[in-house]
Amino acid sequence: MKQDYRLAKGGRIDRARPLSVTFNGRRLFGFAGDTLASLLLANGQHLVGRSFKYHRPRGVLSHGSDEPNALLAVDRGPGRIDPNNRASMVEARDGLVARSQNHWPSLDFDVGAVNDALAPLFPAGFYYKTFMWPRAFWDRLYEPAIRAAAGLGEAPSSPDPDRYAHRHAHCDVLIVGGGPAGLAAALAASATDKSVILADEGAELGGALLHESSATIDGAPAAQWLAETVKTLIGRANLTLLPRTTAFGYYNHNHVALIERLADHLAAPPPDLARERLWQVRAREVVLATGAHERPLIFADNDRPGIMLAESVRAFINRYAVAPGRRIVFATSGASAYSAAADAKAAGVDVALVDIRREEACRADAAALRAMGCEVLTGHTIIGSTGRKRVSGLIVAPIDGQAKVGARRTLDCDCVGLSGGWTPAVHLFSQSRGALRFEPAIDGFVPDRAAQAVRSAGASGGTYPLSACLTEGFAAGAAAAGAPAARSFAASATRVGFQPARALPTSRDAKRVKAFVDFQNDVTAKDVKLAVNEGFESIEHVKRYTTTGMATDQGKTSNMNALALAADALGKPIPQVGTTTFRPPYTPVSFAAIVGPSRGSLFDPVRKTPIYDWAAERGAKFENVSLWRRAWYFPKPGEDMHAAVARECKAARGAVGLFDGSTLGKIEVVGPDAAEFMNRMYINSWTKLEPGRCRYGVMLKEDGYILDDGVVARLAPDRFHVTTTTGGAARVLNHMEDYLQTEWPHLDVFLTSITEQWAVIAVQGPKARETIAPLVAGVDLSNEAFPHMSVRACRILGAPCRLFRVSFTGEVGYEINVPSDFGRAVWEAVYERGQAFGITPYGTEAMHVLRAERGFIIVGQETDGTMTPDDVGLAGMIAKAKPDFVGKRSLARPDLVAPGRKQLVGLLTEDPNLVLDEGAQIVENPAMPIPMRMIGHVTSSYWSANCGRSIALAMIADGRNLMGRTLHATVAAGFASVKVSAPVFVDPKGERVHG
Amino acid sequence: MLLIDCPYCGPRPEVEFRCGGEAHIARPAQPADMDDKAWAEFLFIRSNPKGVHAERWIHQHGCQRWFNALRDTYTDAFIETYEMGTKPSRLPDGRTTR
Amino acid sequence: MAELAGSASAARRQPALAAPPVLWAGVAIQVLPDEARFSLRLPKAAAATAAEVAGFSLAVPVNRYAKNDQRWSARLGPNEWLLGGPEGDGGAIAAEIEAALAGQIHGVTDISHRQVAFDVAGAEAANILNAGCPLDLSLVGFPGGSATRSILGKAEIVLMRPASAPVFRVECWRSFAEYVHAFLAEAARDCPARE
Amino acid sequence: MRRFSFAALLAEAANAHQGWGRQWRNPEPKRSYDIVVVGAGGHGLATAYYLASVHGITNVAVLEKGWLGGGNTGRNTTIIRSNYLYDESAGIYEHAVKLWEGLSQELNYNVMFSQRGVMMLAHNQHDVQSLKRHIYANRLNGVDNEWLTPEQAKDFCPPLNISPDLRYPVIGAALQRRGGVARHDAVAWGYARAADARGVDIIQNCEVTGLRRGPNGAISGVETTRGFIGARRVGVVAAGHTSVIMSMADVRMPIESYPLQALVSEPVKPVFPCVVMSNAVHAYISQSDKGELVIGAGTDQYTSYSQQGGLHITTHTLDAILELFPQFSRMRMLRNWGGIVDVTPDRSPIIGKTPIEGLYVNCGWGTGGFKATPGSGHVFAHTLATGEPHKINAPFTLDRFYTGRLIDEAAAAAVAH
Ligand SMILES: Cc1cc2nc3c(=O)[nH]c(=O)nc-3n(C[C@H](O)[C@H](O)[C@H](O)COP(=O)(O)OP(=O)(O)OC[C@H]3O[C@@H](n4cnc5c(N)ncnc54)[C@H](O)[C@@H]3O)c2cc1C
Ligand SMILES: NC(=O)c1ccc[n+]([C@@H]2O[C@H](COP(=O)([O-])OP(=O)(O)OC[C@H]3O[C@@H](n4cnc5c(N)ncnc54)[C@H](O)[C@@H]3O)[C@@H](O)[C@H]2O)c1
Ligand SMILES: Cc1cc2nc3c(=O)[nH]c(=O)nc-3n(C[C@H](O)[C@H](O)[C@H](O)COP(=O)(O)O)c2cc1C
Ligand SMILES: [Zn+2]
Repeated sequence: MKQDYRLAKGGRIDRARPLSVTFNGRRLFGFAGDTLASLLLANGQHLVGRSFKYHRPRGVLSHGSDEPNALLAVDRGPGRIDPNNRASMVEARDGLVARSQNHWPSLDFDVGAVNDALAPLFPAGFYYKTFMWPRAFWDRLYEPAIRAAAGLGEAPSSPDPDRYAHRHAHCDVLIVGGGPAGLAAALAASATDKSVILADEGAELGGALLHESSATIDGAPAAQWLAETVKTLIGRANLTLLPRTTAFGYYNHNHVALIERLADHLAAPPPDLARERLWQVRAREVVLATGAHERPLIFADNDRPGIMLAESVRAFINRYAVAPGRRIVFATSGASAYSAAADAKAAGVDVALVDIRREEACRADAAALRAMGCEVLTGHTIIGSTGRKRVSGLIVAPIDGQAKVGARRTLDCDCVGLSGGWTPAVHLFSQSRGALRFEPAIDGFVPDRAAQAVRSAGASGGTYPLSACLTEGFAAGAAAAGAPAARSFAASATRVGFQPARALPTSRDAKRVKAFVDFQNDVTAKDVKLAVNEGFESIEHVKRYTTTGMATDQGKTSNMNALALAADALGKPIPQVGTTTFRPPYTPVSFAAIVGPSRGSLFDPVRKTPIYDWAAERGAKFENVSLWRRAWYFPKPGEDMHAAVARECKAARGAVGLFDGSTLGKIEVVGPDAAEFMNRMYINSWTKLEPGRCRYGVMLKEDGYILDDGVVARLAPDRFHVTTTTGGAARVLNHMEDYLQTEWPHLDVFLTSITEQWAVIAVQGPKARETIAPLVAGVDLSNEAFPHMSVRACRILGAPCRLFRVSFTGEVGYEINVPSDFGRAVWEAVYERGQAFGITPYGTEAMHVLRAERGFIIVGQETDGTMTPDDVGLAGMIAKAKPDFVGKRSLARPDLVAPGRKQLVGLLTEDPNLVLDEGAQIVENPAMPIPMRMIGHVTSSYWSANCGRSIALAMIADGRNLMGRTLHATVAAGFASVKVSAPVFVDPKGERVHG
Repeated sequence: MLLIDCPYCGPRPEVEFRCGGEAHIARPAQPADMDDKAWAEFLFIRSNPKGVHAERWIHQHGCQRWFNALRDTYTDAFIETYEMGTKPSRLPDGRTTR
Repeated sequence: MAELAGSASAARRQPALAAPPVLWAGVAIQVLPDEARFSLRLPKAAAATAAEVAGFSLAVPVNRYAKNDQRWSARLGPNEWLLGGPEGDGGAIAAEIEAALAGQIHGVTDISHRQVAFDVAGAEAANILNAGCPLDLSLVGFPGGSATRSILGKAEIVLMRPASAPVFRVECWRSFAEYVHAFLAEAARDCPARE
Repeated sequence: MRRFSFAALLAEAANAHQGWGRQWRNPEPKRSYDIVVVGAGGHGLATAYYLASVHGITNVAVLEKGWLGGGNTGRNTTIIRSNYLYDESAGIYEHAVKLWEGLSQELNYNVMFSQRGVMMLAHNQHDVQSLKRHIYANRLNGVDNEWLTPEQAKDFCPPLNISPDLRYPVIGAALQRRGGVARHDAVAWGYARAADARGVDIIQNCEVTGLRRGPNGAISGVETTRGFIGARRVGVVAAGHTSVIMSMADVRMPIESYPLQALVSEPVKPVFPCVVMSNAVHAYISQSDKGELVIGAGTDQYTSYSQQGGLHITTHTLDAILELFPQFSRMRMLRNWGGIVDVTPDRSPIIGKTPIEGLYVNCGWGTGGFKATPGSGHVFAHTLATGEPHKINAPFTLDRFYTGRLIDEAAAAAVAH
């Protein structure tokens, strides 16, 4: 239970709730309220990982989400392992298992560390300059080696048992950040009647106040103010508080994405609790109060475990009651580190401070700290550090006015707190496409012109004094809520101000030392310089060449340093160099949270017809057709697909087959101008179609190519029942609505999808009439009274049906359209009736074969979006007299009338047992050299039991002139000879359909 | 995700809408009279401006009405939405609607 | 045999989805019984002045819902209404509408079997719906008497809130019912008090 | 040009890397050039390189409004393949793949072309038909592409989920083994360095704001933010901005510019050996040399020059990825960005003359032109140098939209990355 570095008192941890975690197999102890980072530090574990490229030992740098180094795999049980968790953001809980990454064989002894020694060979972009010879080595040797070296943790390998939730929300004011500025904004905004959401990525609200032990607000200690404020806010019904929630993306029109972490911090999350919840908030106004990130200082070996940010040292001490060292040296170029140093000293730690600035710039702060008994060196630079797996000393030296470096001295220490100034967290503001402005006074970019309804407050806007953060936050919250109000907060003074520090002056050869800028991607100051020397002048080039800012922290602590270094190297002012682009997400977000419920069975709706269950009960095999799941074939015991389909096909021609056509798209077209509208939409003419009759219609896109087809019934002068292909249902309705509303709004026509109103039961075959006759009331089914291509209203089993005499098989056929809820009952009744005739249910495969035997096309199979009616042999359907219809003009375009277009033909293989692949290509001469001239391709190909041989349809250049010719189709190996035939294989005269 | 002000339903999220491309390209009254070039332009040629763009939207999962919008294609900000068959209150920069 | 064919009682409606209610502390999701439903369309000009037809109020603004006795209407667009009434009244409703609008241009289409309806009720109802519906479902954004087409996850729905009570009616096409129901049931798992 | 090699690297290591010169100059624009290329993306830079290296024309400037390679070249998912359906497409993409195969050596710049194989999944009968149609056509065009069973697909890509219980089970796949990925930035930089070394001026931060024409109507140069630059021939290779530039000469284009998004995950150790694409569920994925999963999304539905799109597009992409690779559910998205893609009605590029004498265009690569970079630059250089198309780009005229002779890869396959 020993925690060597735990302070005896203080902090926000709950000492009454001890817990233990496992790190690399070792059990470590801590308390509720710890993060993995604070717990590791409490146990003296500074070394927590190896760096990306050089495998250098690395420790915790930060206490927040900007952590670049301390990335751990967290194992939450089977299926619940994930890599690259920032230790500072993982809340400790009992039983948590964590492992360090990117080392072999162990964290302490890592073979990869030879890279550190070989580092001179691996400057930025080295891989572009080598590994090119011999060529073959790239695939076999170099690339695999590069890949094996890259990457951080291990990707999860088993399915994730957790659930992830989604929530859309709207509010008047969204506040991001719950530090003093955000809390003050919330106080103001929630005092109105507006709806307010406040999100903070931390486990507790408070931001910097959570580790602010000395400040006062309105006379009370900051912690007390915080507690009272949070209490007030919890009481506000119009305010939703979301801790553990990161705003990660700011999209168009104030659409902000938040990720709420619900379960990972719980030792035993309830089974229904989602692990994470994605919030998509549409906010009228947004207040960004996201704080600022501290910058490390850049000097040789500034990356040793134990070297961290000064404010983080302060947070570990004040918030977590962990002293990250027994002797801490602060190295700073600004004022805020003095507060950290003072707090450390007050906590009983041995403290020294080195300030880059000259004594005059920091006299008061230095004096105060000295008064506490600390050594303070001003006007010093940092030359380097000592130690390897943990810092053991900081090498410092005085600098004079001419930046001349004096004699070195090593300050012993086991922890270093760095402060190179602050960078406002403008990520979300910039994502919202707001413009930034460089503010020399704080050496940082701050929000300038907003592009959306957004405002920034507090440190994220470049305001650092606490009282100003509060006042500004309040004003922003009030203004965002449309109730401008001011309130000033009297807070104790904050130590602010810093001198911009770049690579620190050194007496060593700067070209040879490793002074890290981007810790995670191992980018050093000299890499940035090298990039500039090589002509990579744009900061975007520098980023991509060196990879600075491209790691999982996206350069939160490093981008400002990198760009300042680049600016120096270029000799340009910072504003001219500019920033790289801020992109979502602010911090990495799990794929699953973004996907939310749309996984597994909810990935896509599975549409089923009213007959589906019947088919499933009979062991049907199904296939996916758009969102539908359709019965594919109905195997009997022992039958394979081939046998089942052959049997189904024979039954449909020999007796009677039963087919579920419910997925066909159906549209009711109603209104006095319905026929005129149909005339314009289809290539056919509809004027003369009598009510009670049907016609096969073809519809084009405006470019002249076939869009869809289907049988259309005229129910009444002003009412059509249009059918479409299964996949085309929505497309056709959309196409019709578009023309109706935008081109011909004066036509009085109304379109309604009735696809799902009607189940469609196709009864096909010579015995079809006898099968349904007993069931149909109100219709004379005789050929004379009800010929092919007719429609009648009738009742079946009492249900009002629309009975079509149509056929997609070439046999006598009926399609019963029955209101869906009666579908199964009618289907069963038909099936029952048909038993006497050997009725056979058939699936989509037999349907395809049967129609191919008759040469009926399927849109999407014979056609691919480049076929005209003439190409597929349907030119005759074009109503010659119509002056116009959609697509007509395009049919006259030069290339659509040019000779040599592909035309629909039949193909018969020389070997009748050979079934070609659909998609096989056709050539005239298989002996041609490659590239060969292809003259067409097979669109449909089946074994036809009715023909006793294989049959195929194909689109072949000038095909109608090639009847009888022998051509060659590709098969798995080589070619097969085929003979061109008419695209009809059964009943060439089309007589059977008339019964 | 855009927020689109349907003239009939008010501001709604983009996922309820379908975009129909450039607006005010009326289908010629007599296509047959057009030469190949003019017809091809009608079919394929688009302004595609960087800046204010007149475009068509349908509130597909809402009122299912088509309407027009002016949107700045650089900022993605909507300037105006207006009913089919009407003209915007101001025209896109320097361009006349056809 | 003709009697069998014509007899009104020979087949009973078999609903698209038979699912037991989903019950959580904050929400109850139930499949609603069958009803008769029609899509009514009027030309733009007539739509603007339409008052009442066959007991259905048409004189409501777009995206509003009205109920008279057993018959309800939801105005989904400037010239489109979704009409609903008791299951047995389908024939009567159609006839009454045709009678009332005789001589006027209109379109009525029976979609009784196209739709499936759910009731989503309870304090958490709006939150559950917001798992997949991107609209503002607060009383301000979607007050009592609201009705609109929208989406839920990957399905299109019609969403109605007859009154200010947190009781929503969700309609979808029948083949999406299984998905919509499963989606809502999954979302409802967010209900138990957290922590 | 300082030659890059392991030996040079060793020498420089000893020299603290002080001796590497600039990879390209930063010249002031001259008053005029023989040829001005507008747009320093991969295609524009490759064009300049081949003008110099193949045609010996070195009095060439490439004008770039931002930083070279900062357009779609710098933001694409780097999938390279040539298994397109139509002869014309197979011709140009295969020409490119052949050039890719020797590109690192030719440019003396390691563009990390990795022929890890591109596998396209079939999820329904229609996919099977379509992929087989491609495979057969490719075979006869001399392009490698083969059919795999689900088990073979899984062998090739072990993370693939081939369970029959998926919403859209994998029922087969087409594999182009010679397909793969390359390091996108290196392609731009390699061409820039090689073109620069041959005398081409690459002028960044120089936006073309106007196209000037002489009294005879022919092009005489370009107005830019850095002044007028004369040229006898101007080649516009500006991807998403093509319409904007062409409209400066009143040439209206059959192009719309859409946002196209992509994303990367946090880097992880190698888990994904190849490229997988699925048109039916709309996903494509590979793993980069640095370890991130690189995932491409679809376009937003509206035109935009904002280089960003909506979150719902990303959502849709990731749900498809998790459907195929559920084990990646806890992987995290690290960065999500967008580009501006220039889409033609038939999804095939336009490479050649325009109605204006001296003005040439190379555009319309839409969502899939990275793979074509070397081939496109090579044939466009020919066109610019000779005034006539190379036989490979001859079919890709602007004129085809007037005659109807489209090369409709869009109809042939839903997606063309
Ligand atoms: C997210 C995404 C994923 C993609 N994935 C793939 C893929 O996997 N495989 C594939 O093959 N393709 C892919 N593509 C497509 C591919 O990126 C492009 O087709 C290709 O990079 C285009 O190259 P380019 O050189 O023509 O254009 P760009 O690289 O865009 O270059 C055009 C240049 O012109 C410049 N410019 C524009 N206007 C002006 C002006 N007025 N003056 C001066 N300069 C100007 C631009 O700044 C730009 O640098 C993808 C695209 C995106 C956006
Ligand atoms: N002395 C100095 O130089 C100096 C410099 C900077 C800040 N400060 C101090 O820091 C405090 C600044 O107050 P503040 O309120 O502006 O910032 P803060 O740092 O106190 O609070 C910011 C909050 O925003 C949260 N946050 C950041 N990004 C987020 C995101 N994307 N989503 C959700 N939450 C996010 C953080 O968790 C944090 O709680 C003051 O006390 C100020 O004095 C001092
Ligand atoms: C193949 C590829 C891999 C990338 N890998 C990373 C990465 O590892 N880290 C990162 O931050 N960005 C990565 N990016 C994205 C770039 O940072 C950047 O977002 C992209 O080039 C678009 O530029 P922009 O965001 O500056 O507009 C990658 C981009 C591509 C095309
Ligand atoms: Zn609407």
